[in-house]
Amino acid sequence: MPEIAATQTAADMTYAKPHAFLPTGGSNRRAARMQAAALRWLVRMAALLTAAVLVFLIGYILVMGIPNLKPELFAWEYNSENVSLTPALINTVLMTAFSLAISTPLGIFAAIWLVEYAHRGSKLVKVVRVTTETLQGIPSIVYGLFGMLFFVTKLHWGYSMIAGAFTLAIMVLPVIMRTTEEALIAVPDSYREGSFGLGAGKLRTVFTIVLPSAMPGILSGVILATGRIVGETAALIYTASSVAKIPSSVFSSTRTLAVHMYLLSNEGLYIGQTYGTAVVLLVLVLVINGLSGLVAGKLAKR
Amino acid sequence: MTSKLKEGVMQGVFTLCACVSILAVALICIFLFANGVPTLFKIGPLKFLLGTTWKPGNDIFGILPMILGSIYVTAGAILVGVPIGLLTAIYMSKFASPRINKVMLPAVQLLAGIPSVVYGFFGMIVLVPAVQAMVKSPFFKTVLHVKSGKGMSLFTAAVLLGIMILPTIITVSKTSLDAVPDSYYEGSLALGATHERSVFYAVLPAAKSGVLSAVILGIGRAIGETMAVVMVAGNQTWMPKGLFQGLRTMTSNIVIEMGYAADLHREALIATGVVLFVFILLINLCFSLVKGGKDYA
Amino acid sequence: SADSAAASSAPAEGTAASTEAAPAGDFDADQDITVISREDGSGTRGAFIELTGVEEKNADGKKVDNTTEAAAIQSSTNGVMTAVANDETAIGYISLGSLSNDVKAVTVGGVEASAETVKDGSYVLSRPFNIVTNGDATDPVAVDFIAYVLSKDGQAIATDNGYIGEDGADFTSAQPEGKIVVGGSSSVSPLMEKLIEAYKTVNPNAELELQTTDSTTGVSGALEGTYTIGMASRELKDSEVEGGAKATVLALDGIAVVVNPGNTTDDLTVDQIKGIYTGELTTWADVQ
Amino acid sequence: MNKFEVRNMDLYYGSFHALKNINIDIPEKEITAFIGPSGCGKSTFLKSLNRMNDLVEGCRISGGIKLDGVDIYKDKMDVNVLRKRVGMVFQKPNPFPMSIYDNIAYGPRTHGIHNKAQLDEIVERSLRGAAIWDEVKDRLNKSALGMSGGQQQRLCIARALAVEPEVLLMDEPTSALDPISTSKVEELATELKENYTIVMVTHNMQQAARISDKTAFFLLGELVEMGPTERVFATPVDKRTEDYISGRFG
Amino acid sequence: MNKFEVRNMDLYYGSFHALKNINIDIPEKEITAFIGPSGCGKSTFLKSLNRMNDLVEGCRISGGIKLDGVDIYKDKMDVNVLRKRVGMVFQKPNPFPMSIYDNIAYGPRTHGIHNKAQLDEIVERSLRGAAIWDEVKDRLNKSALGMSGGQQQRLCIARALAVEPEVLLMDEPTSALDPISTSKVEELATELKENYTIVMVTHNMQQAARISDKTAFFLLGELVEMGPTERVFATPVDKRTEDYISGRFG
Ligand SMILES: Nc1ncnc2c1ncn2[C@@H]1O[C@H](COP(=O)(O)OP(=O)(O)OP(=O)(O)O)[C@@H](O)[C@H]1O
Ligand SMILES: Nc1ncnc2c1ncn2[C@@H]1O[C@H](COP(=O)(O)OP(=O)(O)OP(=O)(O)O)[C@@H](O)[C@H]1O
Ligand SMILES: [Mg+2]
Ligand SMILES: [Mg+2]
Ligand SMILES: O=P([O-])([O-])[O-]
Repeated sequence: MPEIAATQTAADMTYAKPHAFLPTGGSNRRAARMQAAALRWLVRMAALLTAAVLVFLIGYILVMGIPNLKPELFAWEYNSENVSLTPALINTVLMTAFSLAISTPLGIFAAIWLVEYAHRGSKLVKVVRVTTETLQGIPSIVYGLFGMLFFVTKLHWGYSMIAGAFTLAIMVLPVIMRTTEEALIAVPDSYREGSFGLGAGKLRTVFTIVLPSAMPGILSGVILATGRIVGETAALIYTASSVAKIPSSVFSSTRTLAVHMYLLSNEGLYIGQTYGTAVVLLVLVLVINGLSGLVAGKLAKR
Repeated sequence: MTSKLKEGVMQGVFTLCACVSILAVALICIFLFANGVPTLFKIGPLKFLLGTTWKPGNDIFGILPMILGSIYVTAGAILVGVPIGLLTAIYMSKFASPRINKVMLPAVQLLAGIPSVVYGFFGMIVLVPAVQAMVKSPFFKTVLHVKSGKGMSLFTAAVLLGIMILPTIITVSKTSLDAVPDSYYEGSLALGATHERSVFYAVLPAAKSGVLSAVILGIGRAIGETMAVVMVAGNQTWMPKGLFQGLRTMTSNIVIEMGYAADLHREALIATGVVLFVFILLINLCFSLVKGGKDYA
Repeated sequence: SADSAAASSAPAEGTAASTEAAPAGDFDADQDITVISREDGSGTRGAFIELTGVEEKNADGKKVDNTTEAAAIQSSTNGVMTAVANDETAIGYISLGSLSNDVKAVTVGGVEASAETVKDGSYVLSRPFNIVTNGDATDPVAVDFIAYVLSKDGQAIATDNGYIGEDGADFTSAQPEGKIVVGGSSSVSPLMEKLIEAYKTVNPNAELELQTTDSTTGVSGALEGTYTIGMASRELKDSEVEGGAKATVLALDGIAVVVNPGNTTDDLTVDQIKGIYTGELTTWADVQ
Repeated sequence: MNKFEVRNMDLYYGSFHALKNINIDIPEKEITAFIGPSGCGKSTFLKSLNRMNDLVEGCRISGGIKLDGVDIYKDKMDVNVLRKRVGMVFQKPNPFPMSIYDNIAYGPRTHGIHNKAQLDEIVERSLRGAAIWDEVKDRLNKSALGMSGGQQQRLCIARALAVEPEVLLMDEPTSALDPISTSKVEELATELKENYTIVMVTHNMQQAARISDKTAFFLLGELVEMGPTERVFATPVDKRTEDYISGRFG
Repeated sequence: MNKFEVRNMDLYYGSFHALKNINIDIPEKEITAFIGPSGCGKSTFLKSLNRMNDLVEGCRISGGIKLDGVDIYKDKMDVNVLRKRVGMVFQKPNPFPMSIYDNIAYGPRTHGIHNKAQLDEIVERSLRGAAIWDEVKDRLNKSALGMSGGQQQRLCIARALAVEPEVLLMDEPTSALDPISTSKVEELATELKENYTIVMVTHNMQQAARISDKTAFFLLGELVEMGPTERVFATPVDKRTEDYISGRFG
């Protein structure tokens, strides 16, 4: 190898001839190829492992659960013989609708403020961001404790649908805010400029141009939130509790499907039915994911 | 002018909605702290935080075992989940064909959507016996000198949580990998690097902060997970004894005993929730620091 | 043993995998015992440690729970059952009403755990299921329902479901109208569910809502008025009695000591059980 | 007559001095072209003529801009009305993600016209005005995003015409278009100047030479030179203009 | 001597015929400039010289491209080796998000050099070669993203030099740069041609005229004309070339 003294001038440093250092064939090529193969193998194994875990998990639940999907599990009314999941299923829908009815407008409006109105870098924006991130990180058991202390006890709502729905609404609020925010940011500024350029005000621009364009993104956020609500247990046992009936008012206690499954499993009396319920829960999650896929597809098409 | 008025009113409404999250966090803080902090002082902050014995029946409330338990289990979950998750994300982002991704993506979403109760059930019935059989095997006895391992253990909980945080790690890392401009990848290829080298040495470093966010989010999820850990961790209140011994996390402590606790015991459990909440706040702080760093660069 | 149809049929499939893990016959008694216990404060645990002597008074006369630190804690009956069914070396204790074929109930001092032996007192491990009211019940539906529960018919339902009822008196409903809320312990809940269903056939005028939470909530709910009748699977705490809670025994529940079906141990004395749970006996060989 | 009169105008983005002491008169019913190298402030100046810069955080303006003698930065000027009077066409065609009809009707609806017959008429008139009626009249209810780039740009011009502006600002309206679409838009601009004052930014000097009446040359935030287009191209007064036009930089 | 010889080359993106029957010789140690209006296929052709088009799904190539007489699309050609020999500089500077030193060392490390002293030497030599050593020598461990655009582009050139290529492909290397940086990069290119064959895409005809030896004019996927730069600009053979150069379109 040629030694080059540090004192040499720039002119000397230009390349007399290429190929000074780097052989183009031989062992270096082999090393490079082996490294490539090793890395390729590594990522494939990891992906395979992930896939295997999923297949095993799902397969296990299906194998154990499907034989237990007897008609009485879907009877209209719950009793201790059939441990029907129908009321819990309906309650899940009601609970989801109720929580979303609270959190969706809040989340969308908050995101509109963040993206369209707030001054970047203002103090309030920072605080809103930090608190939203905090909310997103809080574990459901802490939400459960809070819901119990605040909604159930302090506001005297008791164990009730409304206490559960408010707790869940706070829990999913950051999800909706974040996805809406991203969807709004993704709307090209040229749409806004176009609208302003025609003399439209901010409100009109937001509601007639920006929001419709962001709708698929917002919808996928709402679906994401739905998934979290459907799967939630810890935050609900301390707030909405467990009555296996369709509630007569928002102040009635109610149990969702996930809570239903948890309770069924507890005393060990209904293990078969627990698996059956798990299958239904899984199907529900699949349907929700499918919906979000559909929405995402719509988004891609535009 | 009416339209000006309307604009003003709606702007106010939007601002108020944005402040709801502030209100929520404030309420959560107030109600948890108001219930937990006095308890903390009733028991004695040091006695509570550093006490190594938890015997509610005898009014001894030390949660150090649970704090350590949460930390160990979370660390274990990260050790299991991050490498697998990150590599899977790399695979999906840079190696898999669109056809494979069409299956993988919903699969990962499904993994994320499965309720924790179901994970816990699965862990209890499949993972625990498997680990039990593993630690009882001659290899563990003679080669690794693991004398008395249990199925319900730190190891099992870490593996189960590692699986549960996979979707978080995968989606967040994949998003940040996808967001890396192609120019880095092309720049590397143009220097004669292979596809694999380009991905690992040029694209991955560029996604560093995203991967770090993924890890921090994973930590947050793992430390907060409740229903699944309870079923597989053994839940002993002793100081954590080893990889193949049971331990109890803060979340388990709350969910296990809340049902039967009364008086000071119940308040001590709420105080445990406060400690957990503080942990989460710290993790969030790290998260914003990491993200803040990214904005700065 | 378990009479409940649901309990005996369904779980047999539920743990098909686990029975392979623990094949009977070649049980290695030198293995460590995996001790499974319930959580502190659980009604089952409270009764179990008291009756086996795991809980003792110390020098100042305070009761101390000596359960070994090594005991794995499961927070539900099913948790204990599953843990025992999946671990050859495990031992646990559960509500007799939940006993299934996945685990084996040992005889205690030679006496089999069954409704009869609990009732005649020869089987020593049992605990009360309580219903709790704020003072004496005043709501007409509650009064009528409690009378029903304690009657011959009500107690027969308890017995039919694997719990232990008294003989009770005959009952005719006063047919009061109205709605009451029953809530509390999840272990009492399955029995209460049956009782409510049966009571509704006797008195269709009343509406009874059942909330499954836990014993503490059951008691505090009864005191605060959110529940007309609370359920507790444990004795009341002093503070609760001072607050005005009044407990009535609904039925007795036997506590079965269970081991893996692959375990060759069939009988344990109370002292052995105590030894295991206090951590003095650590291998099955010590026991046999 | 001058439509705009700009006096001693300075513009800052935060601490960055983007426009420096601009003085310019923009004549009515003519095409004025702004040329200059990238980043010299052409777009910035254009946008201050209809206050689109208000949307940019940290943007401050001093000095005066008068439209028909009225300062547009004074309080009593309603920006929405200003923008209705001073329409804008952007570099990249930006039709809204809705039907062609709704795109055109958006502006009139914004300004309170909801009568169907009236809207129909405006839509047709505007599309004719932008020389695109024949191409789209059979698919008014189709999405505007399905059109070609050149069509989209003319649609955007039609959309601007629909609110009956007095001035049309165009920021490099043809830079994203192919040559044929470009010449269509250029033709259109020449026709429109009968009724509208047109201000156009272009990085294409040939284009400025072809269609504009007046040309203004910007450099590093300064207005270097302005005058009749032939004069500026043939005998530039300033050395920098000459260098730029002869391709010595940029 | 010809470095590249391209014969009857066609390129398709799916069903779109992007390059049509290209025949061209690229001489060694000269600067060849590709000019032509946007979308005519300049970048596409450049990328097929080091097979960066392999990355584009649905891209098919027929005909032959020979580098030093060897067909680069034949199986026994290792693409990684090819790309090492035929380096590339992109339109937008794309330094890796790592230190300046690591940016330069990336290529040599890829090709198996890990010796610190050797790397140090390569880094210095490449940075000197790209005329940026003096500006960065005191902050080699700082992030490359903190540099100005012009510095970043020269860094990218240095990075390409570090693997000792024989050819440098540059795709509009100065279009994202200010005039001063541009002239630095142009100077550099003129120096580098002593040792390297340089192929440069530019949309700036002045630039092509200033620095290239040969100029090739592309239009709609066809190579219209190629020849010595002065000749092409002074007396274009093809009418279309003349139109383009005189600014009649584009
Ligand atoms: N929103 C903004 N914030 C800060 N600086 C800006 C902003 N918009 C433009 N600038 C700066 O102001 C200067 C003028 O920008 P402007 O967009 O007006 O240039 P231009 O002449 O239109 O260039 P081009 O031909 O590239 O469109 C540039 O230096 C630009 O970087
Ligand atoms: N990946 C691709 N898939 C399909 N078509 C492509 C792809 N890349 C380029 N094209 C098309 O091929 C043609 C030539 O593109 P190319 O990028 O080579 O043009 P160019 O001459 O470099 O233009 P510019 O000056 O804008 O960079 C264009 O019509 C373009 O739309
Ligand atoms: Mg501009
Ligand atoms: Mg190009
Ligand atoms: O232990 P219990 O669930 O019966 O209280």
